[in-house]
Amino acid sequence: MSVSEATSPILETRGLRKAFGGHVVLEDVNLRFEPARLSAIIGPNGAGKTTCFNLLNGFLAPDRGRILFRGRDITPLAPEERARLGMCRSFQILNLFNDYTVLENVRVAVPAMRQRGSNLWTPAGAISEAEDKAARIIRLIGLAGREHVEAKYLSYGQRRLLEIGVTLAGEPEVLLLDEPTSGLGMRPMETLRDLVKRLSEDLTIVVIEHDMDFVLALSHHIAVLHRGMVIAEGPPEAIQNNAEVREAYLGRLKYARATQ
Amino acid sequence: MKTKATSKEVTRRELLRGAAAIGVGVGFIGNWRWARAQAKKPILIGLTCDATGTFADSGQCDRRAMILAIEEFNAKGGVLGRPIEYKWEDTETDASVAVRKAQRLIERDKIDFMIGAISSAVAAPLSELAQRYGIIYFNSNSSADTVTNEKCQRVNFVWDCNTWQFANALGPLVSKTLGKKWFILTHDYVWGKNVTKDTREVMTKVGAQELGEILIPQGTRDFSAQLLRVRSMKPEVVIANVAGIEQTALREQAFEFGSDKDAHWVFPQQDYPDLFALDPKRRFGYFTTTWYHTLTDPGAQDFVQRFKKRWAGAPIEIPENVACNGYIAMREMLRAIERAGTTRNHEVIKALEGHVIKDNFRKYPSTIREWDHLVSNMIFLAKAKKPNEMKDKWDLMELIGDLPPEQIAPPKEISRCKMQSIAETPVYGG
Amino acid sequence: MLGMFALFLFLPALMPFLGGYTYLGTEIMIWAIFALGYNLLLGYTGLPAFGHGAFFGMASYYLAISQRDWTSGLWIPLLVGIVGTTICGAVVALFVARKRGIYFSLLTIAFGVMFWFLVFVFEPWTGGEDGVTGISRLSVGLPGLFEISLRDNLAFYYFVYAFFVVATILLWRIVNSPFGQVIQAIKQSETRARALGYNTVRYKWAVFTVSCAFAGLAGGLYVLARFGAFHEPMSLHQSGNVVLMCLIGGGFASFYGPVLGVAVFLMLRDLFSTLTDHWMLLYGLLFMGIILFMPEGILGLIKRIRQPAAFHDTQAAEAARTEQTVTSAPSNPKPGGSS
Amino acid sequence: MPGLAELVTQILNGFVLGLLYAIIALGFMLILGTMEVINFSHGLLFAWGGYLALTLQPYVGWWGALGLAPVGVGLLGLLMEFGVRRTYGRDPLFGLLFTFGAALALEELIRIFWGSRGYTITAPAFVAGPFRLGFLYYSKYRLLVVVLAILLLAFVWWFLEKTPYGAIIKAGAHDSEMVMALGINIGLMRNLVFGLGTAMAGIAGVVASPMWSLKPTVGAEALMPAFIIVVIGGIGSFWGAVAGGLLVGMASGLSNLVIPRGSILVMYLLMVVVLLWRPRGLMGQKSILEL
Repeated sequence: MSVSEATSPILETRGLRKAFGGHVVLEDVNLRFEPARLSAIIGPNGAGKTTCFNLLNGFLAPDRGRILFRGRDITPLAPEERARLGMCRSFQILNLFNDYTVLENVRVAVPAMRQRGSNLWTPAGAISEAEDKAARIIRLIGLAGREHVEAKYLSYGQRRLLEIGVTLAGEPEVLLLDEPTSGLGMRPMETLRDLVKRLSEDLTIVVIEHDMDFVLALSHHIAVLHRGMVIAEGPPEAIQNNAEVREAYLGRLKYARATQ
Repeated sequence: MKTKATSKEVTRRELLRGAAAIGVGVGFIGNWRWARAQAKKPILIGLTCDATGTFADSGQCDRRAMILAIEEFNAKGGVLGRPIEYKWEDTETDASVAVRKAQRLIERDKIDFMIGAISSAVAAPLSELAQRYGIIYFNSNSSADTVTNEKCQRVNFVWDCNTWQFANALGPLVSKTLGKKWFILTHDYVWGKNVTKDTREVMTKVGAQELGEILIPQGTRDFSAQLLRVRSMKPEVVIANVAGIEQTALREQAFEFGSDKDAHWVFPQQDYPDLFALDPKRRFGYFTTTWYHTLTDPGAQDFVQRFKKRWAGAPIEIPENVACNGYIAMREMLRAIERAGTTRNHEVIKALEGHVIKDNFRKYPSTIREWDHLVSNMIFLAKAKKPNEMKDKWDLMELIGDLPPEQIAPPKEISRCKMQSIAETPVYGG
Repeated sequence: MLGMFALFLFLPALMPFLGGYTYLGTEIMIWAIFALGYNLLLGYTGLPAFGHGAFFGMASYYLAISQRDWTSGLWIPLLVGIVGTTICGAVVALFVARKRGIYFSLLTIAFGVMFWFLVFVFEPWTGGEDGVTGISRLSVGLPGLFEISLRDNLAFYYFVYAFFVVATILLWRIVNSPFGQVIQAIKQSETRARALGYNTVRYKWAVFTVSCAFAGLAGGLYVLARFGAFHEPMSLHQSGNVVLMCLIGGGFASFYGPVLGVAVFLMLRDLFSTLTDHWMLLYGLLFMGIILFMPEGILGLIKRIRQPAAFHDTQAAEAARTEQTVTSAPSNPKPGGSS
Repeated sequence: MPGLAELVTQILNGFVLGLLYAIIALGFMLILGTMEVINFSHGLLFAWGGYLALTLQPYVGWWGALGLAPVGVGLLGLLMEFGVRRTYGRDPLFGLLFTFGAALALEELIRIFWGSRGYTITAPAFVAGPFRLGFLYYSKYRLLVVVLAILLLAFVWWFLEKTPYGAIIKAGAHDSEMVMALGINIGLMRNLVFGLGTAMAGIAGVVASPMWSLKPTVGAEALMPAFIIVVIGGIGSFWGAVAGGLLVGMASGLSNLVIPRGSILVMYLLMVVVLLWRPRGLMGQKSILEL
């Protein structure tokens, strides 16, 4: 991870546009994500957060505009290719390998494993490199001791953590988190918050999130989407005091909270 | 991987247990079937007849006749003082199934003789398999000429006339009475191509002229395209080398399009069931058959009565050509054992080769030719009866002529049969 | 695994008591190779291919034709069978690898039937209905194997046995290799696998091809067992059978499922067809019954009974997930939802 | 060389075939689209239509049979759905295998009830035999088939375009939110659609049997075209199925004369070509069925 060398923004979008059928979801979205910062994209329901996120990770292709990673145009790249460059995403709707144990889930995500994907002979467990890496990550996300429990038997909170663990295992330079806190109760929320905080110290993290408190507490930089456009950008406090945002977003936030 | 590992352990043990359980189940049945077979060392005959697939109904006619023959012998106290038992397997009109079933008959049930075939596709591999074991196999009803030519085997005897014979029987008559401008429909598989090959051979002999040919792929249901083509060619005679349900559908649609009036239709080989399936108004055309149940030659009507009595209520109550072949083949097998005085294959083969069958319910006797094991029968020429001419619902054909065996049996010169010597044939039975 | 090998080692001795016969044992092992290879696709990658019999049959023809027209040996034709089938598989895989679920099934079926028709189109080589007969096992190198008698079928049994052991070990290594891990991951969630940087299409292509290679081996042995190559194994019917075999045994639940499935299937069919003319009815009903009452197969069932607690947990976990997620509506086909 | 008259008749013929195929395919597609079940027994239900008609005809006449046999087949379908039901939401494989088993059983039942011999059904007298119209010389019955087919297609079109069920089928029934929104009892709907789909197979069976004659094996043979047409036309698209049907009908009809041996294969080649060109079929929208 050579974050320190990066001078320009590590990830950047230029004039993104996306429409489904006639309905324009994103219009001229320009975002810059600085290395080793936690940037959040927020906005009311239907503002286009998720679409924007999927454009970043490549699960959707933009109608117009470009996405630059380390100054290189990655717009045409497929999700797996971006992942190999070091852009790893998590899923809001949990997307784990349910029949796999915690260990297997993480291990299969480790690049060391990926590079041996064409190996038909060696037992997967025998690849110590992957094994160690996986063990480290499991300790990091605090699931040590549950390595051999199958994912489907974990509690929801633990699955959330594992979700992030799996994403981390990809050795990302940019970590894309899709509503990591959604559906979490109080205590798991705490653990998760601490985890993300620790990560944000040396990782570039882009997170789209509903939970205002979570965002304001952790992020260095916030972009507010409204009706498919960026209406405000800046450090948390600036956003908090931005009148337009209050009007456009915080008003709805109550609604959004209420529905959670 | 701990949990995984253990679960694999489990499944492995379970696998064994499961297998064992099945084993016991199958074992039970197995023993029961063995027990049933422990009579006074009966002669066990394997019947390989189709009950499913294209030739299902013909296969069953074949089987009924064989069973009748066996029962009649048992009524007379069996053969060599031994009762005769049979074990039937459904060969499903399918070569590879047939081979599996035959292997089982031979290996597990330890049959002494094997008999039964309609489809040449089944007959060829079966006779080959039989030769490997040395078990005598009667090919009761398949009519491709390969099994008496390049694919002939010492242990295999072929009881039906073959495509070459049918074609040669019809050719002269057709060209004389119906016309010399022929159009050919060929069922696009081995049997069909053989018939067409033979048909062409005959055409040159009788000086008929071929206006064209259309291949009919198997599984063709709609013949309108072909029928319209035939109409546009205006032939005098249509030679339809088409079998099975395709033949039924072809007739059906020929009637629908009025093509049955366009030309004289000739079906060199006519399976009784395929004609029977049709609405009487839609039966038309000329064809050959090896036997017909209204014949009055010695024994014929008696046989018909016995068969009707035994199989009243069967889909086809009367014995047609397939049943007749099946019956005679079965009967001759048992007689040959009696003549040989043993079930040992070498002796029985000797007892069969060159034997002349006089009481074959026909005008002329049939001969088992020792050099290609073809049983040379006489052939009848027939045409479909109009509804008003039918005596009963079984009465479909009007015999319009017959040819003695020697006149239509393929001569030795053209035979491609190179048969193993008896010595080369592994000893089996006895 | 050793247990299974041992069982098959002594099977010929047991067969008579089971009302079976050596040849049946041989056939069980051949189909087992096929089914194990196929399960790589079905059970491990969750790709419901439904035309796989085509590759099994295809191999038979490659072997038979090459032995008849080119070299009368045994090893080279066998190799031709495997390689040829693998190549065809690879080509078909190019078409189907991008598809999933029903579309995948649709396509594999269509291709399967297409190959089946080709047998009749190329009838001059394949012999159409008659198939290619007159295959010899002669150069296996085992003396006295030329004239076929009971004893020699036994020898052939052990010839196949050797292949069976090797193939099983190979497949066992494959499913536990990194590659195996990945395909299982793809089965559980293809999107996730992609998000992790795996080119899932390429993996699906590869696994299809590999399973075809095993189909090729099995198909080759099958010719030798029957002294001939016939079209019937290529029919849709047979393709269906192999799927069922994997399912009965519990291919989704265990590596060994297919083997048990094959054994049960062939023995039952053997039994049915001796008991009644209408065995196909029984057989069809059996089919339906299994889908309805034990879709996870024998081993799966046992496994579930073995660990009921775990089973209930699953239910709980499922419930937890469905309340959290929007899209896991009951009728949403999830790859591997059935595992 | 075929003359103009022949060519025209051939095209007409391909058209008739195509319509018939389209009906079989649409019934198949209704079930596929709504239940995500590849109904392998569809062909056998087609055959059952014919056989039921065979039995009914003596009592109620051909028209009566045309009315009743499909109802019988439809009921058979409803019945089957109670089993198929348990496979919803599972791997598509299960529905497929279940119906596969059903197909085997149904075929054997035909053998048990009607035997494995062939039968033919006699069409009503007023359409028996050929008719002549200028240079056109053609079968009356087939014109009747055209009329019936078009009526049936019109009905299905109305069903797909003008009813909420249609909307769901086209969207793919997996979109449960939408179904909720429309406030429809999914269970009941599926049951009915399954019945309808199978009934269509039945109708096709009755209509086809006077031309194609009956044998236990006709079912299996009728299935494949339906299959390919759906792939060619694209799942969930009415016009796709019709177009696919006509395409296949024409192709196999005409190729009969040019390359007889390939005439069946031609369907498959058509399919491969279409798929290379348009992976989702001629008119298929992107559908969850692929995911």
